[in-house]
Amino acid sequence: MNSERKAAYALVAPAVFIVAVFVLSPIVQAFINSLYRDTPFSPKTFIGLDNYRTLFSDSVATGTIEFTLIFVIVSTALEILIGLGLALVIHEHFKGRGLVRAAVLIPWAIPTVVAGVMWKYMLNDQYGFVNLVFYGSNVANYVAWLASEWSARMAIIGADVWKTSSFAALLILAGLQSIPEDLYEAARIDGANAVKRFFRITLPLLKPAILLALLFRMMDAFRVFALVYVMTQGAPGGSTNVLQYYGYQKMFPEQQFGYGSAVSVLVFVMIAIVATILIRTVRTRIYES
Amino acid sequence: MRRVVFTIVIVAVVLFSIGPFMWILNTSLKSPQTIAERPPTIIPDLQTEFFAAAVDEHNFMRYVGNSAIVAGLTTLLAVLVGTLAAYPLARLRMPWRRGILSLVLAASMFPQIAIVGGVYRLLLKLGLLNTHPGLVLPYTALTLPLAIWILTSFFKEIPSDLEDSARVDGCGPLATMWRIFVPVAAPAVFTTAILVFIYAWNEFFFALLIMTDPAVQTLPVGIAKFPGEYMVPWGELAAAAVIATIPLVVLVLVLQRRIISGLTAGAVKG
Amino acid sequence: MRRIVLIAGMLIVGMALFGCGGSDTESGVTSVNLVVWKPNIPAAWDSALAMFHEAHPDIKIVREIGPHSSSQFHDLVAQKLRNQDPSVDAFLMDVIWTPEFAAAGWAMPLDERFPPSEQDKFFDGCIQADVWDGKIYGVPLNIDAGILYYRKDLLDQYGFEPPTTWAAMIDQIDSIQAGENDPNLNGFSGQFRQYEGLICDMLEIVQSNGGRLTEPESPETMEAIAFVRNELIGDAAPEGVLTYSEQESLDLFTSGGAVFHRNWPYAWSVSKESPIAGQVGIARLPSFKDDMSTSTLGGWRFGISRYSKNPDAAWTVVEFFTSPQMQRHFAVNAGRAPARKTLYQDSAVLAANPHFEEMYPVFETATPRPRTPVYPEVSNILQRFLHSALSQDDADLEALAAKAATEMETALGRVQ
Amino acid sequence: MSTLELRGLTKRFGEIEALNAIDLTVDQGDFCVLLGPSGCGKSTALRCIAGLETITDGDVIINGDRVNEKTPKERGIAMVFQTYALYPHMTVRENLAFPLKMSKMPKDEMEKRVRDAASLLRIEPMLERRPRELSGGQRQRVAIGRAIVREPTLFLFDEPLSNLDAKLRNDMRLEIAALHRRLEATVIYVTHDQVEAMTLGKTIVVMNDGRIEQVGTPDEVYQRPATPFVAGFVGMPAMNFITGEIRNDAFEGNGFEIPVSVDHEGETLLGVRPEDINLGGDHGEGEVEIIENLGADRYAYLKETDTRKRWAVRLNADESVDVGQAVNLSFNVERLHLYADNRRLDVTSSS
Repeated sequence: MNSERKAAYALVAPAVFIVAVFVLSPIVQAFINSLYRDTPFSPKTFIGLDNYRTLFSDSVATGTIEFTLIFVIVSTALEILIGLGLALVIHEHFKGRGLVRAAVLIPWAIPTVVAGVMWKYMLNDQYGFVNLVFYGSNVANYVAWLASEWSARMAIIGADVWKTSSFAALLILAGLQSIPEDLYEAARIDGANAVKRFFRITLPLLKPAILLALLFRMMDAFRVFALVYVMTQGAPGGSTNVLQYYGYQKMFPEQQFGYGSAVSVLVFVMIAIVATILIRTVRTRIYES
Repeated sequence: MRRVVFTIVIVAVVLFSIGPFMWILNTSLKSPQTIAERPPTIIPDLQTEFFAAAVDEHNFMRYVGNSAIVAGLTTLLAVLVGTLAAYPLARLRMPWRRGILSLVLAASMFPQIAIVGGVYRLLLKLGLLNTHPGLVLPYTALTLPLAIWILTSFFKEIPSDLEDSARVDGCGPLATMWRIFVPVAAPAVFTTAILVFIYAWNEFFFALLIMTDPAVQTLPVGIAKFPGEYMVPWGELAAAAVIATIPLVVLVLVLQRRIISGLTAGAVKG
Repeated sequence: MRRIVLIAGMLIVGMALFGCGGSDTESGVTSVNLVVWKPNIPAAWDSALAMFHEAHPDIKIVREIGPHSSSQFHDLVAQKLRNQDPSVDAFLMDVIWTPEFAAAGWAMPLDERFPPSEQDKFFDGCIQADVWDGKIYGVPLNIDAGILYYRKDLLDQYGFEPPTTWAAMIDQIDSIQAGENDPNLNGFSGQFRQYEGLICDMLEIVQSNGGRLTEPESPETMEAIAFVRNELIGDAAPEGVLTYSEQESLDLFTSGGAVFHRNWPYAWSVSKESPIAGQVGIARLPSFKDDMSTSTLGGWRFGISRYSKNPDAAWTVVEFFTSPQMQRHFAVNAGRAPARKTLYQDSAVLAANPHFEEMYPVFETATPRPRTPVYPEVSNILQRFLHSALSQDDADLEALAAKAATEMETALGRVQ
Repeated sequence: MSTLELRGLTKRFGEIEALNAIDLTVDQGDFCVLLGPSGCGKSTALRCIAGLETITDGDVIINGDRVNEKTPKERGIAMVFQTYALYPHMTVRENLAFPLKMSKMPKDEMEKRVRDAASLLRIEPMLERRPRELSGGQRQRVAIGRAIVREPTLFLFDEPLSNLDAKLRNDMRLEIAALHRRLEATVIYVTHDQVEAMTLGKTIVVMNDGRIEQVGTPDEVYQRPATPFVAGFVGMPAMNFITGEIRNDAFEGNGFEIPVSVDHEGETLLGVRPEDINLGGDHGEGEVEIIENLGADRYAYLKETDTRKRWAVRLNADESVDVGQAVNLSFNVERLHLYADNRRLDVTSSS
């Protein structure tokens, strides 16, 4: 082995060691655990894929999978759209842009647990800010947003969109900044108006950045936890339950480690599929351009 | 006309972003008497009772301090170890390069709940429960994939002539990394540091289970401890939320230019 | 380069030192790790600890403090015990955990240390809650039970006595609301968010109709649930109660927004310092049929870990904190209702908490929640079932109940 | 004593052979240019000399020492890169001092060398600036300065001028030549630009496909290219070639015969430079397609009507043609280049 290779291994070793010990080995344990019935009340038994069978047949689990998918799709779509809008605004030159940029980044910097508590408080049906905004002092019309299925779902999605759109905006802004100004000038000379310039130049050239933002956001959205944990705990019924919260319920309060591990493996598989597709697309996009 | 529309858009953007935070700030400045009024009062009575309660009764500044230590150490370690790993992964000829990268990336796709049990057992064996390193090590592990990913893609962009030149000037691989790559990649290193710091500052779930000694608990756990058995002290929570967020707001205000330029330079290159 | 290695080395060594620091044994002093929640009134606990250390200089209590939310605290303690963490000696248990902690082998049986002669001094409900499979696993610290708060001024004004049946309560609400004509005045507030409190509130209503939560398909249970859905929530109570836990529901009551309110005894002292101070009365909860009034049993107890290395010292701690003297201390300084019966004749306790006298019969007959090692799962099933039934106007109650019954059967089948 | 010697230097990247048993000797004070098209292995050779690539086979000997296993730093070389490779986070001064710092030179000696190099290259006013604040030419000077401060045995230049514009390239070329004379240093200089090679090189090494085609002075390479490749590669416009045969002491091809006196019979390649072709005569004919006027010189590009063969011809000052005009050509038969089996045929005498 030559010295360069030795040095390379030596340098990578600490990172691989830390990740292997603190992430990979627990993950392997989780994979193995997902094949067992593992609760404190009966001997640990190997049950093959039974946990996964339950996961796809139990109506609570399938309902959770369904809302997780709704959440991932709707929230990432909105985040990309709003992120794009935010990015376009903070890309413009104007007085006080620095402050506006900082303002846009604030939701991203707020701890998620804090954001969840904030939103829960603001959605209260008696003294909630959201009701104040919609209904003013007309107290009789105040709505209990988290009490019914669809408004609760919207609330969870809304809180996530508020919290993370700015991260999407950051990535898209980075993409915007890499588009050369000549292109716009050339298009202007060719007589393209602002709308055409946006759809013909900005959007196509932003594709890599948007796909990247999509990748980051989707990987996170599949693992949404804190907002649900703080705001609804899956209520009403199980309509806002998401996979990672469901897995948490199984593993910690209910002490079903085998089944909970199966849930987390499912989340992993879903993320891996989406990530693989997106990473492939990002790569080919970059080669094309 | 255009100007007016644009100004309205900007105001809307700012309100969307900081409106909720302003409302929490507003709430934190109310008094116990006015906080549950309906409809809610818009102008707070500018009381600092809730802040006093958060700081004195709940000893909140200790959590802030712990979070600063944990987030700071995590940032240091993750950036250091991440840089050490990203350099060879980006620049040196080594077998298993792709394998290592995909493994690290896959590690970042796993839901946290699946990991926490194993991490707990490990820390128990190492005697690291209820210590700062007990959080710093798993946080480092969880943020390393991101750090390695950003830094690797940035290091890949650095021209190879620079590397050769350093070697001719007498640098081995390590000196090249330390004296040339790290300073040149400073924006990316910086962005990585910010992302890691924010993650560690905000993480709740590991902290809840690993830190039970109040002397070492971090801020999100501190906030989770505010509610009593049946009581939710909204005002004190709001004050705590403001205190928890302000360091980050300041960080963002001061550093927004560098955050943005770091991401521009690094992350998007994928 | 050498510098990097050096820094990295220092960091790791430093962290290791940091980690191994804080050793817990001084010569001759045994340390006991006590896992407790963050108390509502920290000063009462601080002084209690000081008293203990004065009385037992050979034992040092190391407090580990978690959130007071029962479910978060459960996850914390269960995580430690599941991993046989030897640093846990004694811990607080919610009344619903004993079967789980006993069946899992996490809690230590205390029969030798806590004989029946001593058990007799506590409320029977508390003791029964601590027994599993013929052995006792916890020593009760305090007791809790649901009661009805009402606006004495309004009831007096309309000439009503506190209602004994739910129907009577609805009638009273209708008359008072008609008379007051105030859109801000609701009839009832309680805890119907999807969390453990929902089980407590619904158990009281269901059992007061002769139903059982564990038998969701029985006509009595269905009838009670239908009552809450059709006549209470969205009518006598605002729809928002579906998102309320204790704090929000009490906020509504103390801000003058509700005539009746279901809560735990703690709310009594809170209401004394609110806009409706002096206008609050307490009574047993209503029922559907006579003499069926039901209050859910709550409260905390101490358990000792089976993995403790110092069970004797841990017992000393538990014995001290559950002693008459300390229960009086917590009653007087933190408003906690003692689990020991004799303290309800104690003048200091009653002086600080005059409502305890009225509460005594309620405590004596408080009803436990279903007792099973898989209670957390059963609770989750019931929470989902009840919250769906109450929040969806078009829900098919029978189908939901049937599903909940099957799920519970599966869950209970997990215990061998 | 030779400063650099390559013995059978071979470099393979997997299956691909980048350098095939190169032998080369470079003397003290020489300015040796490695010239060739891209991919010919010249840069690889330079990197092998520098120690940036490990070599597959053969030896690199610097000042009599076999340095195969030595690091770049231990070889006593300095290198200037195509992209300058200035460290963007350091000032010019720090850039110049960096290699000295790495060899732990005492501070005053270091400062003196930086000062000397800066004054030699006239970059003193920029010492505190960072590379991005400098123009291309200035950056190039700094890059050279960074090589000079080390006072190396051997300077290695890797296409140092190719990122500059034409005017600047000329100036820098002259500066490098002057610098070489002053420092009396040994230089290995890689380029694909024959003008640089001809003007700078004392010795030119023409490379192709991982092999050395010819080593010689600029004159030798131009006047007596050793192989058809060298003949075609060196010279602008490129040499004209005609394939034919030598029989009975005469070259036959393209419908004409030229008596030659060589020790060869059979298939032969004849080369003639544009400046060795005159208008009129019977060695070729064609129609003028393009006329290029470079000021000092004019070139006509012709196409033969039936064979479609193309010719490049330098016009004499008194010759004048128009596009579309048909012209006849004759060669300056004293200055023909003949090749057979990829090797130059020595003309023994001519008629």
